[in-house]
Amino acid sequence: MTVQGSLQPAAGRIGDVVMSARDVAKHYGAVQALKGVNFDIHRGQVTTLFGENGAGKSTLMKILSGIVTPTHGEIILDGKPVVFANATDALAQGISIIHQELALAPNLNVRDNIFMGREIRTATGVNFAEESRITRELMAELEEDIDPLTPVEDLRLGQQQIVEIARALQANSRILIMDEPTSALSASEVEVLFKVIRDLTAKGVSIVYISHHLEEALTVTHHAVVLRDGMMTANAPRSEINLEWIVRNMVGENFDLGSPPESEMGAPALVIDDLCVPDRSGQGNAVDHLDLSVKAGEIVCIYGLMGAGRTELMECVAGRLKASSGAVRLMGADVSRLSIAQRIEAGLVLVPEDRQRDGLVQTMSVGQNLSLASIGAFTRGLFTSRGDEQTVIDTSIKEVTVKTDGGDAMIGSLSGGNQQKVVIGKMLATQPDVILLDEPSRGIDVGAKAEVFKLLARTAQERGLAVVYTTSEVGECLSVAHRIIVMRRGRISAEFDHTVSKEDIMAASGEAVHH
Amino acid sequence: MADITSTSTGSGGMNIGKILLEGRAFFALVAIIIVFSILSPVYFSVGNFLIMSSHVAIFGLLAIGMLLVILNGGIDLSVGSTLGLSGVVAGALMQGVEIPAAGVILYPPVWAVVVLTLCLGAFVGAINGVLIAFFRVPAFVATLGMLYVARGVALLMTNGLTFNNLSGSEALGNTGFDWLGFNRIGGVPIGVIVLAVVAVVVGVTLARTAFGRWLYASGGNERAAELSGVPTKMVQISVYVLSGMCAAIAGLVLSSQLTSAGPTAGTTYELTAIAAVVIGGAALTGGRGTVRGTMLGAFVIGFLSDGLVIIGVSAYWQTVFTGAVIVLAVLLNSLQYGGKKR
Amino acid sequence: MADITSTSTGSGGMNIGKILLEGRAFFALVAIIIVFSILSPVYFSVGNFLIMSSHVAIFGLLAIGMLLVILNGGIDLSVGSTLGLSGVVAGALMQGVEIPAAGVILYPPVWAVVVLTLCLGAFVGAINGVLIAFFRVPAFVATLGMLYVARGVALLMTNGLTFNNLSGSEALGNTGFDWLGFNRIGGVPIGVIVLAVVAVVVGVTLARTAFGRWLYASGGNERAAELSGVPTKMVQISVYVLSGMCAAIAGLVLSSQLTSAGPTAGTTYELTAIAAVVIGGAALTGGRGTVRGTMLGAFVIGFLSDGLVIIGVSAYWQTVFTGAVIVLAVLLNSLQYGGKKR
Amino acid sequence: DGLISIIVNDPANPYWFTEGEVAKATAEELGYEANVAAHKGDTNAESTLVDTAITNQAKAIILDPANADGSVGAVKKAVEAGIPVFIVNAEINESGLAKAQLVSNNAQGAALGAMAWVDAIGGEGSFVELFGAPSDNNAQTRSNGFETVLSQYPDLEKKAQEVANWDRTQGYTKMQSMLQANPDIKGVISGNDEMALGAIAALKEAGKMDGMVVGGFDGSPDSVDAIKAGELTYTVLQPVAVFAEDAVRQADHFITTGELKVAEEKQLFDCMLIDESNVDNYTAAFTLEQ
Ligand SMILES: Nc1ncnc2c1ncn2[C@@H]1O[C@H](COP(=O)(O)OP(=O)(O)OP(=O)(O)O)[C@@H](O)[C@H]1O
Ligand SMILES: Nc1ncnc2c1ncn2[C@@H]1O[C@H](COP(=O)(O)OP(=O)(O)OP(=O)(O)O)[C@@H](O)[C@H]1O
Ligand SMILES: [Mg+2]
Ligand SMILES: [Mg+2]
Repeated sequence: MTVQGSLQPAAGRIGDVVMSARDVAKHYGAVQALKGVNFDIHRGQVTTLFGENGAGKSTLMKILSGIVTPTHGEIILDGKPVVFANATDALAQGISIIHQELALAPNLNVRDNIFMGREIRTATGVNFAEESRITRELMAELEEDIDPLTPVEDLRLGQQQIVEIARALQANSRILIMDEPTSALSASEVEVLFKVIRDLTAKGVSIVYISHHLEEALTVTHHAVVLRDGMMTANAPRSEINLEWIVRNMVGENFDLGSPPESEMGAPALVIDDLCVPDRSGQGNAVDHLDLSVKAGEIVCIYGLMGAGRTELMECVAGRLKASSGAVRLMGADVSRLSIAQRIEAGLVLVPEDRQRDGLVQTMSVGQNLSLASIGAFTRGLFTSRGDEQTVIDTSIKEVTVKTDGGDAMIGSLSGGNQQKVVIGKMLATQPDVILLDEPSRGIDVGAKAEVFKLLARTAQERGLAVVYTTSEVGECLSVAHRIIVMRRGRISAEFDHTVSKEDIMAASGEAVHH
Repeated sequence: MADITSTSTGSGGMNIGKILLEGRAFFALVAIIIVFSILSPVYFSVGNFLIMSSHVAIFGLLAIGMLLVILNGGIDLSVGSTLGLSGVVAGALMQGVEIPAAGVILYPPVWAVVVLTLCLGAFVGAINGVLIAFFRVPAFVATLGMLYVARGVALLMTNGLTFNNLSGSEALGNTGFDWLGFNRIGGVPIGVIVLAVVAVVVGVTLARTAFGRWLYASGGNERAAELSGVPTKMVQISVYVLSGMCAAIAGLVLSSQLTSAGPTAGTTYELTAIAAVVIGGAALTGGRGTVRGTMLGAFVIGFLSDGLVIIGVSAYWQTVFTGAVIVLAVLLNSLQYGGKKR
Repeated sequence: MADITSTSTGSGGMNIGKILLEGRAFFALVAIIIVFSILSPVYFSVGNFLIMSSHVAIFGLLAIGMLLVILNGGIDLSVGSTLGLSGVVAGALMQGVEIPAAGVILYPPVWAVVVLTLCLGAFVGAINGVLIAFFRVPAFVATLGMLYVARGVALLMTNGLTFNNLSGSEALGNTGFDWLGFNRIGGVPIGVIVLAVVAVVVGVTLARTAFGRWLYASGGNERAAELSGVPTKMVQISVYVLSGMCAAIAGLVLSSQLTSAGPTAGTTYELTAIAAVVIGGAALTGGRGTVRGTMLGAFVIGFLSDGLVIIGVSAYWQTVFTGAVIVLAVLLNSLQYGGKKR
Repeated sequence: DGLISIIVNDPANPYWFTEGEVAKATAEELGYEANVAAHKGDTNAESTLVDTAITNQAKAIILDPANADGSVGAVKKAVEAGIPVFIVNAEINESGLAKAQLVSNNAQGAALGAMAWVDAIGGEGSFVELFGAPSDNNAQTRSNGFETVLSQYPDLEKKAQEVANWDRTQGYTKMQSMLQANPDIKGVISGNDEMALGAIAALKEAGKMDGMVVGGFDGSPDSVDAIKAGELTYTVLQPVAVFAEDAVRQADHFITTGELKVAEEKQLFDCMLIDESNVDNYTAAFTLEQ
């Protein structure tokens, strides 16, 4: 079904191509992010771009929206070559972009964020009233109840993403690029977004859509393009493709996320007892009288919607957040009063949700990141031993299969998936009994995901480790987990074994089951 | 939280929560006024408030410039030196500029002196701005260097001496410089009026113009602002230029108040200006702060130190009190923002 | 990038790229030595280098403490005041402590004076640290407050006067204080030896101990460090305590060199210390920097200003040069790290 | 009764500290309240302090001006507010404003010191000079005074002159550097005692104290100790205790009678030399019994 011939756009389609990239390449020093890509955007249609982490999707979009200048190649808009000086220039020509990483100023309110850099000016300054009115309209269209004067930092992540989307909509562009707009959205919010996308395409707006949620993306797309390693590997209309096609073209083989390992379950390793964690406002509970017990060697998946309280649960168990009541027991011992460091010592570790912010020390090398949590293991008397440290690093690199040699490279030079493995490896190096992983698969590609889950299955089986991970993708619940817990508003709303269906999980989470 | 931050873009509305929280500096000011009024019979009088305000004017002007820089997430350590340099240059201009080629001495009128001095302040600020925005020197370092350089230049220009007698002379048509420092309009010292005008202009600019929003945006998240089409480099350079100009205005006001201009004027004033800004609730991380708060902060410092002098507290205790007030005010501030670092 | 930053944790290995880039401060130092050696015949001599080094010792000690704080992503503006306070307290102790109850005057021996002074430095640092780590006051503000408070306390303690004659007396068994400042071991002034010892101890601590690793980690990303079990609060408080202790050592060295202790000693030295650290290649954002670089930075500043004195350049030009060198050195630095902000 | 505001430079220097203390004690003895404040050489701070004195309805201001030129404005302000100002220690460059300017005769003192210095060094040799803060007129006056005397001895060679801002630490480091450049000097002449004491520390450290002639200026207690220890050759006592007291008495006279006690505005108080011979007459800070 892969039509190699369609790597070059078919002549008959030229008419409906509004913008295209011709042989575009981008080099960052030695890194070749793009190696000569041809890419078409079809008028009034959704073109979806698939690809692994680091395939070059965002780079290509940044080139199309004027943020990055290509090393080589040209952009053609309405049949004529164009060169964008900057993002504002591209915006003026009707191209706007929703950034993968949120680009909002947290100190400003929603209105100011939507209109920053594109103020509605009058003789007496900015017309705040008009801006507020438009903001309210946009929020109504996106079915979010957000006041234009709410500071963005007070919004939850999903709402921030909505603001980002609203800002792109506000520009009324004819070409709208969406780089992973749904990574933090709930299913119902995704539905609304898709409705908006359909309305826009009906009005003739052309859309480029990028997502790692492949199935979801397939429901809106008209054309699929797959990037791999800076090159386009496939290109086909919706009618000719399916999920398997995408995955095969993305990674060359279809990845299986694994199945629950047949490990021997031991005694309960982690027992959470009547745990309450106050939410950020301090009014209610993000985690509400929650009980959970995980056995050694068992893998438990926690599924839930945004804001279900999974992160609070994880962070509280790991010791970063204070519980308002309840207890956490590790191998029978109460660890509720211990600090993070003491809990790590006791064998309870957390791989945090946001790996850039909470997981990695960017100023350090791969090796130093890997050994950070287990310094005690290579400290001899007062001093650290370089040789022993190298042993720890080498062992870790091998265990979690990080693609790097020796660990001297800077952590920033690794791809997202490998960075995630480093964070996991760092925690595994402390020889824990229980490992918590908050969204270990967020923002990494299918291949890396599969490797991460395999790693979890292996460690649970070989080391008798108790593993608890959260995910927002139902598909990932049904991989290596022995047990699936669904969280809703801080409580466990359902518990399943691994034979459950996706629909049941979603129903229990409060998510509308779609199509 | 919601209320506080929306004030940062100066939406006019008011409510109790806002007042209470922003009130931190306001309450400190009220407390200071009450305490000193009890301790000294002469403290609480219009005359004294005006005098104290005219002292605040110098720091207040520096603090407004500093606020802009801090909103941008930077810091300007060079304002004290720029103040000194501006005063000296104004002094030199008032003394007459000798043009060796023509063999004449030119006496520019006062308005020209003011304009030239402002240009100088802008120039010094522009050097800071360019170093920071284009050469990516950290603000702390660039302005630290400028602190030394500007001070050195001021000393070199005057050979360490002070320019005196800046009142000009009728014959040369350059009288009026001391008007700025000595006169009053409706009983209010000109320095205070200058401060008020600058505060209102900057306040309105922050609250009502695109530039104000750009400044808050680039202070809050520079990358986001840049991607949204905010000319972040321009904004960054502008704040340093404006800070330099504020320092130049302060230099003019000070030297006209003293009718003399010395090269060491303004030494360590940058610290006082920073203190005023942080007491006024601005975050050193950028993006948060208001002119109103900064003014309150400047008044807290000024009214406190003048009060201590009036009741005759020793200079040493004054130093201790100043430090303690800075830390206390910001302690409250940190609680407010839930402790953003640095 | 890889090479440069790995030096930050002091891995012993060397390579050309590393030397060239870290060499920035090193080359500046060589250039300074060459230029002044040409300009003055007396500059290039062991004797002069030793004297200059003993001047560097004071700033160098402050700079090492400052480096620790800056590695942690903080800043310590109070070191100059702490230096002054420590000197004064050491002076007071040398003059004898009167115990009114017992009616006796106690003359602690020199070692006790040194220990008590170090404790004082640690205490001042601990206050900074607690304010910053637990009360979440921004480092700039907390230490700015301490700058005033410590200076005020020093002035109050001595009533503004200078303690003189710290050589002690045989009869009281407290001689030996001036040994620290006056003597030489193998021709090297004690101050320089103290600096060398502190530099080596801190250097080894940074490169080879868990504490060093924790410091680099929490400076690079505090949240990640915390989740990896690094006791970040403890580390944060420790760096301020250590900085206070370094300032106390500097205060002891300075007052023993002068055999007198004045409450205004060390005014504005914090700026010089910061300058040394940044010239030495540390990033004010934290996580990057080495003792070696900081020492080079301190020597650049010290050898430059002494050289200017030796060739007889006016004090004003000295100010200008200092500023220019700070900016230039850091300009290169910024190019190196690709311009991290602030 | 009533308040006398005393504004001095920087009490962290024993000289100004004594100035303030003596004036305060005298004022209190005469039945006034007294307030000592310090401007630390900052004309703006000085102006602020004058304003506060006006607010406080002071009966008189005793002012040690921050700057000969820069302080004129502040004095003018006080005069316009009807408060008599008595200048002590340093002059302002405008007459007719202050009721009196009581200053030590810096030129005479400098000449006195320079002559003692020449005597001690024996009329030949090389030396260096430490210069005070250039913003202070006295720095130049004293330097000129030294120059006038020393230039008459062609065999005396001034190798270097450094600004040490009246400060001991700077005196120390600058002296060390100058010693590097000029290892063969035989004497140091300093604009004040603090810098001279810093220089002595440097000389001691270099082991060059023997036979070195070091001259100070001010007559501070520390310098007197140094004379007793044989380190400082002499110092020139500024009669600060005398004129500080006198200024307050003149102010009191003016407040009570409305008339000036001394007609001339500029009153010079001669400085006195303190060396080994009369050091024992130094009974209290800045007081030399005749
Ligand atoms: N500013 C940059 N400097 C250096 N390398 C870069 C830069 N931006 C991107 N790269 C590199 O270019 C490659 C492509 O990155 P890009 O962000 O386009 O991937 P992506 O397909 O969007 O991945 P993801 O799914 O993780 O978002 C990666 O190897 C990345 O490391
Ligand atoms: N630092 C933050 N800034 C803004 N919103 C936050 C922040 N931390 C948490 N939130 C929001 O608070 C809500 C509850 O948080 P929590 O992260 O526990 O939910 P969750 O079930 O873990 O969802 P997810 O992890 O998928 O975001 C979420 O909507 C989250 O986006
Ligand atoms: Mg991407
Ligand atoms: Mg979460």
